[in-house]
Amino acid sequence: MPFRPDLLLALLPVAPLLLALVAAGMTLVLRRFAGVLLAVLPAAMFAYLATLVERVAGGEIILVHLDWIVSYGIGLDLRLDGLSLVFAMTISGIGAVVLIYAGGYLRGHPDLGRLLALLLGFTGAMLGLVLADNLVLLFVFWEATSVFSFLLIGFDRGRQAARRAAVQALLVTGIGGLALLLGAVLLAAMTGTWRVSDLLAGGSLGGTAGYLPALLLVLLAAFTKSAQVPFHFWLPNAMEAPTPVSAFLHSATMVQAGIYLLARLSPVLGGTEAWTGALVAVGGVTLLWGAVAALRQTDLKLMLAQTTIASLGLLVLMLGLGSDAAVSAAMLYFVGHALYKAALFMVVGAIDHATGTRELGALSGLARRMPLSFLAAAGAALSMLGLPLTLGYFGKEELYLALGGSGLELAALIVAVLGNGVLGGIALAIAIRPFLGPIVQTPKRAHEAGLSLLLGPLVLAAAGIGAAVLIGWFGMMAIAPAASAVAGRAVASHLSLVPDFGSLALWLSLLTWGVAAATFARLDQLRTLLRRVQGAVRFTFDAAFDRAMFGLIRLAGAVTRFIHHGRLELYVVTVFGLLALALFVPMLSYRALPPWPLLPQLRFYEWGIFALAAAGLVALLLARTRLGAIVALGVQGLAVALVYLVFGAPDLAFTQLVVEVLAVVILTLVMTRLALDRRDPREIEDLLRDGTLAVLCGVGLTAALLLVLSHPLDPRLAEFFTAHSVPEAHGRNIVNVIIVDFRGLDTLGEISVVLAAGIAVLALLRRSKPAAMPVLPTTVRKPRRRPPIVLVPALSVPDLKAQAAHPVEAKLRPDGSGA
Amino acid sequence: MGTGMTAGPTVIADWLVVLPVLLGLIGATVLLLSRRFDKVSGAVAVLFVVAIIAVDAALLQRVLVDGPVAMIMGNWLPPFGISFAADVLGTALALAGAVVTLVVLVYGFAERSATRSADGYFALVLLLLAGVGGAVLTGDLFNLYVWFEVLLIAALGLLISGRRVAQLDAAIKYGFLNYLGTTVFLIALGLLYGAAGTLNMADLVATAPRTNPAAMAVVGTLFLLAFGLKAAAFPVNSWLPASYHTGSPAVSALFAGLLTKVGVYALLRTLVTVMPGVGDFLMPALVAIAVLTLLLAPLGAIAETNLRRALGFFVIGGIGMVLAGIALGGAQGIAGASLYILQAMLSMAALYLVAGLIETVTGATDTRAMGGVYGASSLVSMLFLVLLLGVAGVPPFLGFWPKLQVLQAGIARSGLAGGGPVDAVALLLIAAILLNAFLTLLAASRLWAHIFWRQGPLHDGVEGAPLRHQHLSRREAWFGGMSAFVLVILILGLGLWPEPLLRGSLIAAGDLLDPARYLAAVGFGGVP
Amino acid sequence: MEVALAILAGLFFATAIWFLLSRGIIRMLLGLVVLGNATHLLIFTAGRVTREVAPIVPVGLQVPALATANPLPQALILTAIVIGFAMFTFLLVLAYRAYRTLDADDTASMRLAEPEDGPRPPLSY
Amino acid sequence: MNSLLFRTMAPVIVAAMLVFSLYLLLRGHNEPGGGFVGGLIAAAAMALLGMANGVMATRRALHFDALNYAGVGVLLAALAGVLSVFYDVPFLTGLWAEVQLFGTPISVSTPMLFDLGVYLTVFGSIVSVVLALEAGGEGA
Repeated sequence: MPFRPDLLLALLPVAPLLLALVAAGMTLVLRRFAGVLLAVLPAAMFAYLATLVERVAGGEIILVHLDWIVSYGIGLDLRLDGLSLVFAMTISGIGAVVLIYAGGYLRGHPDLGRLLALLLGFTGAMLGLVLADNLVLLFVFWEATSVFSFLLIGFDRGRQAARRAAVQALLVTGIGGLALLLGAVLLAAMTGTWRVSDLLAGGSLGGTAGYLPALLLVLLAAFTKSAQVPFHFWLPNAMEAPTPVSAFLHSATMVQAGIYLLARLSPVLGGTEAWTGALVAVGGVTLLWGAVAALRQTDLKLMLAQTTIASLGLLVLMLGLGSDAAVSAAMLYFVGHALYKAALFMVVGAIDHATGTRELGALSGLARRMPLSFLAAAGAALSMLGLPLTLGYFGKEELYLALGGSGLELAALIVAVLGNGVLGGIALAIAIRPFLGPIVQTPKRAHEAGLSLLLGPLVLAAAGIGAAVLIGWFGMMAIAPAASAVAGRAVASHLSLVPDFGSLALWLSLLTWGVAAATFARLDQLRTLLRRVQGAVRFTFDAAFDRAMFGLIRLAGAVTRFIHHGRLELYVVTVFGLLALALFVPMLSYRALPPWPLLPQLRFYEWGIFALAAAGLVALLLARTRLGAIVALGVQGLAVALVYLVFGAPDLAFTQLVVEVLAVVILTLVMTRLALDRRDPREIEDLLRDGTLAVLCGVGLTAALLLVLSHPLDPRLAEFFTAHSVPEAHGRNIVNVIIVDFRGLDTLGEISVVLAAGIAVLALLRRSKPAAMPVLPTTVRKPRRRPPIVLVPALSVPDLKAQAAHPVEAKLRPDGSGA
Repeated sequence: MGTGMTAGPTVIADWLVVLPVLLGLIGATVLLLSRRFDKVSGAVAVLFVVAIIAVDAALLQRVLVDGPVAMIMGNWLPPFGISFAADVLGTALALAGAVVTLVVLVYGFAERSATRSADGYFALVLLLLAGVGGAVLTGDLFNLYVWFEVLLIAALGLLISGRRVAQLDAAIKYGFLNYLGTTVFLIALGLLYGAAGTLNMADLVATAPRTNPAAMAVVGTLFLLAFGLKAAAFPVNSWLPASYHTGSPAVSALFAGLLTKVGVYALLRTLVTVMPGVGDFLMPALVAIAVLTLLLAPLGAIAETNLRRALGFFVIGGIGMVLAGIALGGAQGIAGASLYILQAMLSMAALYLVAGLIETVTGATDTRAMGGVYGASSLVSMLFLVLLLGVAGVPPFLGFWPKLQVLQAGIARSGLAGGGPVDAVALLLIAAILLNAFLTLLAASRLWAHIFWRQGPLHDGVEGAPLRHQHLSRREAWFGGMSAFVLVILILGLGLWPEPLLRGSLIAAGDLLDPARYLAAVGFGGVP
Repeated sequence: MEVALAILAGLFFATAIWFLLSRGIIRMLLGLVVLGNATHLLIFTAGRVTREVAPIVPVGLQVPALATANPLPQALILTAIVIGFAMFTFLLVLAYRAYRTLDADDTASMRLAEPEDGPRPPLSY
Repeated sequence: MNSLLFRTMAPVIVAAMLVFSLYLLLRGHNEPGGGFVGGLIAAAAMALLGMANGVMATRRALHFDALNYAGVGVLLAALAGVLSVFYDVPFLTGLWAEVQLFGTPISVSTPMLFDLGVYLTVFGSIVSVVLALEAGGEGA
């Protein structure tokens, strides 16, 4: 394959994953510079992507195909269009900043290398996700982000809360993953292709047979990943991760994967009433839910986390509307949100780092001690609030432009204004409360953060403002191509820096700021009120998760204990119960129970033999002593041998006889040391059950045999053996010829069984030999702390001498770890 | 000499078909005779297994190119004599079994025990491998019974090697229940011969439809019971969680890699290829068994606190997956079932090996007494993570691909994509597969959180002080760690580049569903 | 004749299963012996039965002069007898070992691999 | 089993049983008998010897560990099948040859060798188990 420069695209997901493999080792060497140096890779990728902006803006879609699973038509297909580009640049850009930040934030932490490696891997997985042009590949990276986020959230693994959050995130997003898998298979079955590009080219699937299930599955995937109500509860818990992880997770990655999926598939699945209704409803509810939940928090990080839920709701809502303006707004909002959210998280992390607390009430007047942090926070918060000259402003403006037509849109508009207002209030609180006002005492004396901690928020905040200043260019180069990809049609950019004072949107913005100001002013009262409400409701999804989880575990315990109880006799009951079923169900369903057999015509000695066999069985059933049982066993064996003899099987008769004798010899050898219970230990109910089963199986087997006998036997094999035994196999004893020649392989396997049994029995008998037990208490090994549980040898054992020969055995602990 | 019963002379390459078994048997006897020479026994065993791997690989190569190959034992044409017939599925399973055996042998060098060779450990391992080879290559049902018995007795011999008292209990349960299973198989064979007059699989393909359908239904149902027991399908799987964890980790791994897979292979072979009519009759039962196995197995893994016992439930869950594939049918379903058997052989064995490493590092067998492995050993952590994700069916690990195939089969049959009425059975199976995946993920994440993340052991729900870990000795690291590592790398590589496996699985499914090539290889049409 | 054998086999099966369901390992082993005989009788009968003529070709002949008993089931049973005997021996010695070690021969007391009061799964993360 | 009569008679009985077992083995291809039964009877003979003369004496009389006989048996049976590789015929194909021994033709064949393998395996395994049990379960 000739080298094509676009193949470099394939390196975007691969290179970070490869670097992740060695990142931990590199960190040991690079120490404090590890973060910065590792960040070179995502930065370089960002730069590379930047070189492609113009081509993509020109309408080009860069496709890469490498063979992978040819037999299923699944290739390593990548697709870079406007949507992927916006996401990929956001991911790589913020990824670079986060790596630098993480290097500073966890300087000297023993697991820093692991964290950097996981962050790199996460970057690679996200890039793969947004570049994948193949449903399978997309799913591969989708699950990879779940796994990486699991490991990242559980980073602080010593705390149960972190472990819980990680498991919770993995399970909730895992449900979505399964839905996506099934949805992808369904989409592929409907369209005959795994390629996303082909799907997009095929246009909307609305109205086809599989549309609704496919839509539901994809929505389930996106909603769990993007923390939509009611799957939102994992996201605030993911705060258990270190701050760099939160900054990354909440801005450009993980939760945005769901948004990306919706955007990506919106030309295929979107535009229907079901789509719009579901997305607008769920998105709207989530927006309000997140906004209200954010008001309740006092932990800065948790406040931010809850606003992420709200923002995700807003994004889903916009994608649901699907108009040109709405998708443009979504793209703008995505970029703006990613920039300010990452910056704010980093600032909060820096505050935490510097003061030792993240409590809103415990912080004040930091602006003088941390001026640069304040600057970054202010820049980011302005964007979050949506003031002019920030990306947030344009995102909001664009959204308001899109709304207002139908009743649904009007409702959405009200929700959006309210939600945006509350978010703005939170933004004000985060930017003002900790920084302005009088200086208060904090656990640690506040100081300005280091360069690595400041670089990220400053750059991101500046980027948010810079993009706004260049909004015309930005809209043309990034937003319009992305929006076109989402809408599935060309969307023109009309963004300009100069506000249109005549439009309604500006007034709505003013209204939003009003709500924000009011929220900020009444923040504490609102919080008190909401907490009171919360106290009255008492239900949280988070607690419900625990209840469900523990309920499931208890159920699992009970079910497993019920099925795997460890009582062999019941396991055997199951086997024979099934045997009875296996015999009768087919015969009954084919109505093939054989007729009641006629009284057989037997000769007198045959009657004698049968009587002997029956007598042997009865004697065995009644045997109460060892000797009696052995004799009865011998009698029934002898009878069987006689049966063989009179029905033309002297070889069998002979072998049966000898085996019977040997069995009796061995039984005698063993049973002199083993007692036979005087009495059957079974309860009467058990006896009834077992008797019924035994009779059923016996009758069933007889019936099955009679059924088989009711049709003539195909004599081919017997005739062949009889005809060829002497002429070609040179043996007159046909049975023996079969054994050593016609079916010699059976015999070879059979003597292998005999050999293996010999080995196994000897190993079993040797188990107790002192020589085989090197760990004797008398050796120099120091004694174990735990006293061994001694199995008390019973005095009723007939062979006490032999018992005494095993002094060690009695000292085995029941768990078997040796004396 | 000679019989003139076959058309032409046997080319030397046909010996490839029987060599996997023959080398196993000869190796077992050589190792038995030299069992006093503890030092060399291991090396000799490894040599034999490597030779078997080479033979299997060469055979697989040939089968992939030329289609099924048969060897007519004793030159007596089937159905009169016994034929070995190697197709893609059988050969691939034989190869995977040999690979697992090799890895387990090397891993076992790390487990110190003075009496292994003298106890016939190596001979039994080779007998076990020979049994697997015979079972997956034979074309005769009675011969299959014989190899089942070889497997059973060799496994029992291995299960009791060691000094734990619990092994005796385990061996009794394992021995009795499995022996009952083979006896049911034997009963079925007696009835089958009486009804159809033949025991040769290829011959049965032709004769079964002419045979009394009620009798064949009885036989097939008995097969389902017998093979279901061997495969550890619900509800006759109780022997597996009762026994696998009691032996040494190496033995557990060998069992997990080899034993149940042969049972489910036999089910696939008989119900899909040999007696498809009976397979249809048994479909409701098969669906019920598959669903229950899929749902109950991961619950066991969630409930269990003994690490290796919990893994046993993963093994059972995998069997449910295979059964679901068979029940869904079609080329995709059968291909998925076949591939799942193969991947489970490798993955489950590897899981037990790594579990053995975990037990060494933490000095415990109960997950409540474990903790902190993530901090103690990156290698063990990564190995286990890769395997857990594979078991949970997370891509791109090996366990994902057969699941994708089975889901494809399910969606194709469900009618969801249009083109037919909605099939409730397919939906039920899909739901069970997805629920199984979710519960497995839950069990896996809990195992991870408890063993790897939690720092100290758990006493009455309270976390103790961080556990102090033992380092792997040099021997354990080299033999134990490296062998597990190599196996996991193999699994990882196959997962990342699944094309050969997927293509092979489609060929295997094709031959299972339409045995024309198989029949031709065994020589049907040329019977005098 | 075959009918009689079929009924006899059924009797053997019923007896064997009765023993196998009992809780004593020794009784279960007795059951195994009977089960083996029952299975062999079933195979023998399924291959159809004739009286007295063993499948042996008389000296000097190429094929038997008279119709003989079906040799194949006999060969299969021979194989099964030996295998069954090997398994029986192993299980017997196993039971003996277990009895010596655990001082128990009933299944109710053999609960080591799956302890009766096994631990409950911890409700934690 | 300490009766003097038993102990003096035992070797004679054992010898007779061994000869009989070999006879069964050799005629097995043509008359009732064969490797299984032969091996079983020979094993029974050794079991008897073990009861009469003690396990140690019996082990000495065997020269090799009893299980080795079984190993050789399986090996022999497998190799008997492998011989056919030299004749371009499949595994386990019967090969027959006439050997002149003291002027009388004796037919030698791989099925016979195979049957000998069966005999040895059955003999070796069962003897080793029985002797181990007679020794009081203390192993070989």
